[in-house]
Order: sequence, then C-alpha cells, then structure tokens
Amino acid sequence: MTKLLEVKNLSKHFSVGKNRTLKAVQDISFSIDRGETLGLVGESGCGKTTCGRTVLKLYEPTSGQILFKGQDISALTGRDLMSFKKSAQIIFQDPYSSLDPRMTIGEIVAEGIGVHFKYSEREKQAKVLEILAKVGLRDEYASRFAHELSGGQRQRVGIARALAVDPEFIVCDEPISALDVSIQAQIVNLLIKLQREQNLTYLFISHDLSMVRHISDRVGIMYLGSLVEVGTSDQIFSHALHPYTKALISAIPVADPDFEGRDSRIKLEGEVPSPMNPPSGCKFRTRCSYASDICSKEMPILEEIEPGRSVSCHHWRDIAQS
Amino acid sequence: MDNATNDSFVIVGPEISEAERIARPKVSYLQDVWRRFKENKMALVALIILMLLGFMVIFGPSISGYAFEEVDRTARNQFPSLKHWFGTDKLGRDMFARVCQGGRVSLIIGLAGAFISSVAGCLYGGISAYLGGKTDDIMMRIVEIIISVPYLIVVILLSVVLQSQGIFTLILAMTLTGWCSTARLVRGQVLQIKGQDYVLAAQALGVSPWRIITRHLIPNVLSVVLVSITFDIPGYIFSEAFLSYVGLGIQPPNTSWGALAAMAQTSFTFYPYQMFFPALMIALTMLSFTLLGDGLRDALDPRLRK
Amino acid sequence: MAQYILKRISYMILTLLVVIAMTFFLMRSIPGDPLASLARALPEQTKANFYAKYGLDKPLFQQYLIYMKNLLKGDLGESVVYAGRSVSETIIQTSPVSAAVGGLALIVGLIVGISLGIVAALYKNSWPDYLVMFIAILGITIPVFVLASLFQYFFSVKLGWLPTSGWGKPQHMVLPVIVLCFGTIATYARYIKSSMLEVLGQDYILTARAKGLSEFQVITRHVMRNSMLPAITILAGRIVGIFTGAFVVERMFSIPGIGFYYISSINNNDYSMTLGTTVFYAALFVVMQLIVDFVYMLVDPRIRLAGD
Amino acid sequence: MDNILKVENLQVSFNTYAGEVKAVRGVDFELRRGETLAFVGESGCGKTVTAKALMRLLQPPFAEIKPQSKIAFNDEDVLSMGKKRLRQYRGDDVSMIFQDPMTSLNPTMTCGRQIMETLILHKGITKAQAREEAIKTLELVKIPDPEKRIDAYPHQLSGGMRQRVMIAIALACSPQILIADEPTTALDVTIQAQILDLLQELQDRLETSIILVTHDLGVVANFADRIQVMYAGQVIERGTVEEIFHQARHPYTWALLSSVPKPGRETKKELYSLMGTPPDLILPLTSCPFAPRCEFCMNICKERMPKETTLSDEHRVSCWLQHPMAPKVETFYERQA
Repeated sequence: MTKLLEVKNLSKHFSVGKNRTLKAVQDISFSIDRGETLGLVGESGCGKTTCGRTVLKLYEPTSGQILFKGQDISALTGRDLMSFKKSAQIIFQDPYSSLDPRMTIGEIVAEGIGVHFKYSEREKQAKVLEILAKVGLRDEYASRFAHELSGGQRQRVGIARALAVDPEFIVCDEPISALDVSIQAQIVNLLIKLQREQNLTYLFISHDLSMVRHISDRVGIMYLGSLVEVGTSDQIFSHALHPYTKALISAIPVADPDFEGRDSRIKLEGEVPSPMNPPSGCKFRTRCSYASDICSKEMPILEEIEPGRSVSCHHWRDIAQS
Repeated sequence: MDNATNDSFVIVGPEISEAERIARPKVSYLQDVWRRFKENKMALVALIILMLLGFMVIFGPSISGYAFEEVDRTARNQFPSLKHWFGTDKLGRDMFARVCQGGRVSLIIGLAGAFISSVAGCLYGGISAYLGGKTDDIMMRIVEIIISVPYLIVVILLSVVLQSQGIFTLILAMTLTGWCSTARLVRGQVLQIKGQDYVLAAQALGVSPWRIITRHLIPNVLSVVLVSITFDIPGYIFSEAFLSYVGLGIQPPNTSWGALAAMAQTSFTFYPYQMFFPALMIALTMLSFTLLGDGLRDALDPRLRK
Repeated sequence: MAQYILKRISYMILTLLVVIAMTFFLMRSIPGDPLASLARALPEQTKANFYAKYGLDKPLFQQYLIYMKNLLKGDLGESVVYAGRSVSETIIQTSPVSAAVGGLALIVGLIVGISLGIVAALYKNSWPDYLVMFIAILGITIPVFVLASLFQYFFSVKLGWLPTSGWGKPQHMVLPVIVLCFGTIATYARYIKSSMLEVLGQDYILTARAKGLSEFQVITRHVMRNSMLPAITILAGRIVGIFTGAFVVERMFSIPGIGFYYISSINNNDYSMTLGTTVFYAALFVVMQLIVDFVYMLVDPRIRLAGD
Repeated sequence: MDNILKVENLQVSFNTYAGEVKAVRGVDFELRRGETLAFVGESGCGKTVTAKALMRLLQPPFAEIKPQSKIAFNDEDVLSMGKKRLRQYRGDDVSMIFQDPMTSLNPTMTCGRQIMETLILHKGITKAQAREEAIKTLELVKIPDPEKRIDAYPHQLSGGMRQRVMIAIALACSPQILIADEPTTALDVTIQAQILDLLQELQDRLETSIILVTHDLGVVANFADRIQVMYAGQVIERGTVEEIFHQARHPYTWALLSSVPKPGRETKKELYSLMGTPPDLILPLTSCPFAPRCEFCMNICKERMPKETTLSDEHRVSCWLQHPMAPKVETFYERQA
C-alpha cells in the first residue's frame, strides 16, 4: 500500500485576541494509505476539525509538513495547487450552512466541474445528473433549492459536490452527526459504497465512536489538540492503551439492555480543560486515574510501539499488562 | 376487515419515489420572497403609495399646467381650489407644481444618497471583511472615528464649507459619512458568510476568490443591503428637510419638500395648507419606505423561510 | 478590564483630535477666508488689526497649534460677529438650558417609549399594538419642525393652554420637551417591541414558563432585562437625536440654548462660534458614546466577565 | 403500579402559512410512579411536541391542542387547569429539562438565582433559605464548589455543568415527573455518560418518574423501563425495554435498531438503512404513514391505517403484519445475526 497522505509534526495555532493563542492542533503526525479510511475521534474542541481543514490547505499550518502523494502541499502553486484541490475534497457537518441558499442544487454540484474540467454546458449538465444519481437523488432535484430538501438529502448534495471533481481523498468532517439515526445509516452506506467503487481515501472525523469503528480501517484519538493514540480499529476498540481511549470507548451508549460491560464502565470525572489554558505535561492527567508525578512534568511523546500503532502515555506499558 | 382479500396482504415493498417525493410545490427564491412580501398588507400598500408618489413627481408638473417657478402676483397665498389644487404660496406660485418639483429633488437626494452610500459602504465593508487581519483593523478604526462624529454636525459643517447649496453638494455632504453604517453592516454580514461552510467548500474546490465574491458573498449580502437602502432613503430626505430648515438646504427658486415645509412654517398659523402638503408628502414617503423596509426585511430573511 | 478602559479612553482622545483637526481645517478651507464677508467694508488698517485679533495673520498650521493650546486652557476664542462675546462663556451659559430640555426629553422619551414597546409586544397583533406602532410611525415620519408647528398651533394658538415660545417658566418647557421626546419614543417603542418578541422566542423563556412563573413574572424577571440590554446600545444615537432636534426646537420656541446659538452662528457666518460649538458638540458626543458603552458593559454580565 | 399521568388521544396542530401541520395525531399512554418512559423517534415525529404539551408549554395560537385530547395528572385534568393551578403544576408537580443547556438558561441571571426562583415560587421560603436550598441542590447534582458556582453566570460554565444546573432547577422542588427532552444530545460522549448516571442516581433517590425524549436508542437501552416508538405523530410500537430491543414487531423499530452499528459485528458491512424521508405532516394520513419506506409494505398498508394489536401486558404495535392473514417475515436483525 502506498501512503497517500502523510502528516508530520503538524501544528496549527490561532491567535485569539492579544497575546493569547489557541493551540488547536499541536504536533500531530499520522499517515493514510490509498483506499483506506482513517477515523479521527475526539470530543468537541479537541482540534479534529482544524486538523481536517489544515490538511486540505484551507488553513495554513503553523508548523509541520503535509505530504500528499509525496509532495509537500505548502509548496504547491498554480496548476499543481489546482490539481491538489481537485484530488482532495471535503464534506461538512452541517447540511444547512454548507449549501449556498441562493444556488440550485444543480449549480452547487456544477461549480467544481466548471473549475476543473473543460466541459460544454451540455456535458456539464449530464455529469451533474450522473453524480446526483450516484448519491441517490433524482433529476428533478437539480433545479431545486437547498431549503426544499431534507437533512439527509442535503448531505447527499454535499457528497455530490465533493464527488463532482473526481477526487481521490475526501475529508469527511462529522458528516452524519447532524442527521437522524436512520438517515445516518444511508449516508454511511453511501460513503462505503463510493469508497469501494472509486477507491477513495477518507479522513473520517467524528465523535460518534460506533460509526467510526464501523467505517474506519484505522483510528486516531485526539484530546486537546494532541493525538493520543493511533491504531487499527480492532486495536483501538478492543485493546486500547491510552486511558482516555479506554474511557471514551466505554462511554459509548450501547443499544442493548443486556449489555454486560456496562457495570465495568470507566467513568471519567471532571470536564475537558480549556484548550486556551491546557494542563502542564500530559494534557489528560487532570482526568486520568493513572496520573503520577511524571505526567504533570513531562509531556509524553507519541511513540510508535509497533508498525502503524502509536500511543502517547507515560504508563502505557502498565496499562497493557493489566 | 370485511372486504379484505388475500391480495391485501401481499408484500409489495417500499415505494421510495413516493417517500422521496417533495410534497410542497417548487418555489423559486423570488417567488417565495414575493409571496411573503404580499402577505404583509402594509408593505404592499406602501409600495403602491410609493409608485403613486413617483408618478405624481414625474408627471405632476405637466398635469397642473403651471411651472414651479412661475410667479403670479395676482394670486398670492390662495387656498386650494380647482385652479390651484394645493393653493399658491406668498409669491403666487402654484403649490402643486412646487410640491412635485420639491418631490423630484427630495426623492433624487434620497435615492442618490442611499445608492451612493450603499455602494461605497458595500465596497469598503466587503473589502475590509474579505481581507481581514490588520487591514480590517485599520479600516474599521477609521470607520469608528468617522461614525463617532455626530452625523448632522458633519453635514452642517460640510454645507457651511461647500457653500454652494445645490443638490450635488448636498448629496456629497450627506453621503460623506453616511456610508459608514452600511460599511459596518456589510462587513458583519460578509464575515458571517465567509465563515459558512459553503464558502469553505468553494475554497476547497479551488474556486477563484473573484468568483467566490461574486457568486457567493455578494448575492447573500444583497438582501441585507437592499433592506438598509429602503431605510436610508427616508433618512436622507429627512436630513435634507432638516438642513432646509436650518437654511443650508436647497436654495430658491429651486425647492424640496423640506424647503417648502420650512418656508411655510413661519406663516403656518395663517396658511396651514402651505405646510400641510409638503409635510404630508414627507410623512407619506417616510412611512412608505419604513413599511416597505420592514416588509422586505421579513420577506428576505432566510431564517423565516420554511 | 482596566486595560480595556484605558484603551477606550485613548481611542476617544484620538477621535477627538481627529475631529477637532478636521473641523478646524475644513472651516479654514472655506473659499476666501472666514472673515472676508465681515471685513469687506473695513479700511485696510482696521482690517489688518481685525485679522490679527483672531490670529488669522499667521500661517495656517501655526494657527492650529495656537487654537489647540487655547483649547486646552478652555478658551475657544471670541465671537467674530458680537465683539467681546467669548465662545466658551456662551457655551457654559447656554448648555445648562439645553441640557435641561434635552435631558428631560430623553427621560420622558425613554420611559414612554419603553412602556409603549412593552405594551406593543405583549398585545401583539391586537389594537394596543397597532396604536403604539401608529404613534411610533408618526414619530419617525414627521419632521421635528412640522411637529413643533402643529403643537404650537393647537396647544398655543387654538387652545391657548401653553405659551407659544419663551423661556423661564416651567410651562415653557412642556411643548419643547414633548416635541423633542417624540423621536426617542418612536425609536424605543419599535426597538423594544422587536427585541422583546425575540427574547420571548428564546429557550430560556420556555424554562421560565416550565418553572411555573406567571406570565407577568416571566416578563419582569426574564424578558425585561434581556430585551432592555441591547436597547442601551442605541442610546448614544438617541442622545445625538436630542441634540440635533434641539437645534430646531430651541429656535422655534426661542429657548436660549446652545443649539439656538449654533444655528444663528451658522446663519451669521460667525466663524469662531461655529468652530467652537462644533468642537463642543463632537466632544460631548464622543464622551456620551463612551459612557453608553461603559454602562452597557457594566450591566451585561457576558461582556463584563469576558473582559477579565 | 399506579398511573401518575394518563394521556388520551392527544392531538396537536401547528398553524402555518401552508396550512395545518398535524404534529401529534392521537397519542395515548400512561406514566407510572417511579418509572422511566422513553419517547424514541426521529426529528419531526412529534416526541418533543408531545412532551411540551404535557406541560402546556405550547404557545397558542400558533400551536393548538385539539379539544378531544385528554391529559390527566393524578386524575386531574391538566388541560382545564386554571392559571393558578397550572403554575403550581409546572415546576412543582412536573418539570422539564431541555436539549441545549446554553440557550435554555437565562444568560443575564446567575445560576443560583435561577434555581432559587423556583424554590421561592413553590415553597414560599425566604431568599436566604432558598439560597441554602439551592446550594444543596447544586451539591445534589454534583457541581464542585457549589458555594462559589451559585454566583456564576451560565456562560462561565461548561456545557456539562450547565446541564447540571438545568437539572438542579428542574429538581429543586422535587417534582413527581421530570420530562427530559434530549438532555444529552448537545454534550460530548464522556459528559453524556456523566449526566445520564446523574439522572439515574437522582431518580433512584427521589423516586421521580421520568419521561426521556431521545433519538438515541443507545441512551435508552439501560436507562428506560418502557419505550414508545413514535413516527409521524403517532405511537407505532410500545413495550418494555426488553420487548422493544429483543422482540420488536414494527418494521420501523427494526430499522432503528439495525441502523446503529453494533460492537463485534463485521465493519464496513452495509448497515440497514431506511430509504426516503418521513411524510410531510401537512398532508392527511389515511394509511400507514410508514408504508412508503417499509420493506414489508403490503397492499392494505397503502389503503388503511393499522389498528393497535396487543402482544403482552406492555407490548403493543400498530402494523398490518400482525394481522392473521399477513405473511410471516424475518426481521432484519434476525437476518444479520
């Protein structure tokens, strides 16, 4: 497998007011292979959306490198930049604010086609209808406005817009969290089907762990701007090493009244600290039952403990043994 | 269950086309806006009044048969009659012709003032918001300073300085600071839209900044600007009336509604009709534009769309 | 917090400097010079003395420095038209009169306007609402001088209840205050109504109702405060409205306030008086705006605490 | 067990420009002392409207509870309560918490005062006593430093803390019924678990009956005693938690259960997904509202509304598949298992 996207020591800071910076993403590294789905999980404000936008060059990184097909995207200009934008697309969370209320569905989907392909008006229309059909929307929707559609239909339009330029890589930024349960399944199925058909690569950002597990090959867990653990779905969900990952997984509500694991649930006390003013050392230590002296003094690094699996915790060995 | 046959219980499966059907009829944006605008009866009446006023102002002078500056010393201060519909003033000029002429001036000032300040405000606010960062900071600081100078004081000052009190200097004086509030409004709107996901999506698609501005930002700001224009127009007419009262407005023999009303004010006790008609016109215009603006705001507000 | 206040005050001073400079140089850019029309008939020697008296014989920039220096001492110069009348003293003598009329009008306007706005919101789409909105619309559609004429005509000429104009007795205040507060009533009635309707649609009103509060308690405890707060921001605009309205009202009712002198100075080409009064108005306005902003900050906990 | 609340034929309509939207179409159910009843369904199915109607929080004339509806609280008719009795009923007998704790707290009032307000109103105690009580309530909902937090404004607290304050307000007067409208939807997973645990603990302690409105079956699984599944303004299936999760009979319930990925199942496999969208409630319904999306739709489903069939003491379902003449079908999750 070839690495499609490689992120090395990426940081993204925002300045908030005077002399204050929000370290939204801090020194994270990961890679995604072609045709793979990497799930990125974390609670609100952990920097997962910022991360997704930075790898698409929607934000300029503060430091670090982003390699797409081996090329550093920060150096891209002109035609290379356009070809990157054609290959890498994004799907948004909110199906309401992600569609221009003044444009018809057809115009929304056609916009990207107009930028990247030299099609005649007729070819363009044909392509629009083809893409709409692919996401399960009938022709008549092309002339409708977004507000006439339901949430699920709107989200399919969002997918169609991304698909219209034949991308290889799509950042799915919480694509299902604003939708109803039954509609979520529609969208997830559609994403999986499209991935199979077109060998797409996904960065799937979500806070819904059960869906992430369902769709992802590998999963990264974020907490307060840092990546705390990366591994295959199975490794993360069955043999988590980071205390935060463990707690997060056991907090998933299971839709089964006889679920046995409920009593052994790890209960996380306290709140997520403010990202403006994170704790010293390991950021998770304030809520961690394993925390010791070293945790407040030294920030643990993300170590690769076996190929494709890394964790950032001073105590992971103890946890692995227990 | 009496007439139920075996046939009733055959599984036929779902009918997706039925479930995906859009039950409500297709409505375009403008149709939708017009439908909601029409619901507001007051706004509709206001629109009709404005059209009538416009008609009167354009064709009025030719109907009355008098020129607005035509002096008839034999017919001074006459009450409204069949001959002079709105009466005559102290020089014997036909009030109807003067009200029509004054209306032209007042409306031109209102429309031109609102238009100029909106264009300037849109450009300034749009650029400030789109560029962001330091540029935005500096540009907004300038606006803050200009806006914290009382508007009428600036207008008075400029009128004093410019001295020639023609329509154009008046418009200039009034728009010189008038654009600031529009600039702030537009900036706020653009900032809001700039952060919307659909603009981000366009950036991700590689759509050029120019196209993003023309296709996404401007169309979505336009409705707000339109509403602000309808509120600005009466504001300019009002300011001109005030300036006329102070003696800095349109100079005779030319006239405006404000100037007419201000002139009539001294002899109001004796010839109330001389003030009544221009004042009525001002009030009607103000009222109509205000109601129209209210109606438009409600009709264009995307939050109310359902 | 202290840092913020300091920052705001320094911005205010900057604004003032810009305004004063703008006013000064604009007044001086009048074609010819500010004394030309008055000095035309004077003999050459007297003319030169006349110019020297107002410092107009020096280079422009130097004049500005002198003006600023005097300004710091509170000296705005001497009237060009009425020899011996100090501009500063005129302002000091006339502004209390204006402040009395304007302040009263503002208070009355706020009380009536807010009450009407509340009534309109509570009885939405019924006759009290329509009546209030009718009054509000009248207030913003009729120019002040027309309104003043009407009031004078009915209450003084026709009914003879109140004096037409003049100053000194309490009854002289009645008509000017009513005329002047109309704009405030209209603005506030409209604003409070829409602001209250918006607050009534918020989720926390549902919480309040779910607690079992009566509709009256919901309004007084939860709706009022939250709908009044944004209304403070438009107060600065109303204060200006009172000032500019006062130009007209003071003149029509012959009230010896500062607005009266301002308008006469413009009509008389009284250069130093116009300049001085403009500077005074601008300063007053900028300070008022600052005060309004601070008041807003003090009463809204969201802003107050965000500054920490 | 005795019923604390009994609802019969509840019908609620919204008057919109396009016409009358019948949001709730003849819902009936009863709530027993100390139990948790969950309303489950997708957005627009009428679950929140039903919950608000129970407290008469819907604003006329836009929303209208139809006259044939009946809501009885301890055999007292809620819909005909006088103003005074209604105020006592709200807050003292029944209270409610909402989805978004940010917007449902008054931003310009301290949390303490918002709690005290209810106490003073219903218990007739002094301010000082109320403050004391409020601190106790904050302790009860496990807010650290209650003496300090009582003077905090809502925006100074995190989302989880705000929701705790909402719960404190709701429970201040120990109501007999607590209606929780999507209490955890706006919160993060770890906070969500905290809040659910808290609610459970408080229920055990205070013996409150809870109506939990949610779209998340996971939340319901270990929290509710009984579940009623709603679709298009109607209850289409109801039963105990076990009955709904293990013996569901309505294809819509099946779909809801199957569309959530379960741990231990093969990943990237197609999830069961419902096609289409719920019906527009502005249209009249004469047949089964789910028919157009139902995999087992029969001819009769498109012609007539199914009647409710009783399967056990608690378990009832409205579906033509229960008719003796209907074919036996295999459920999705039987297929998937």
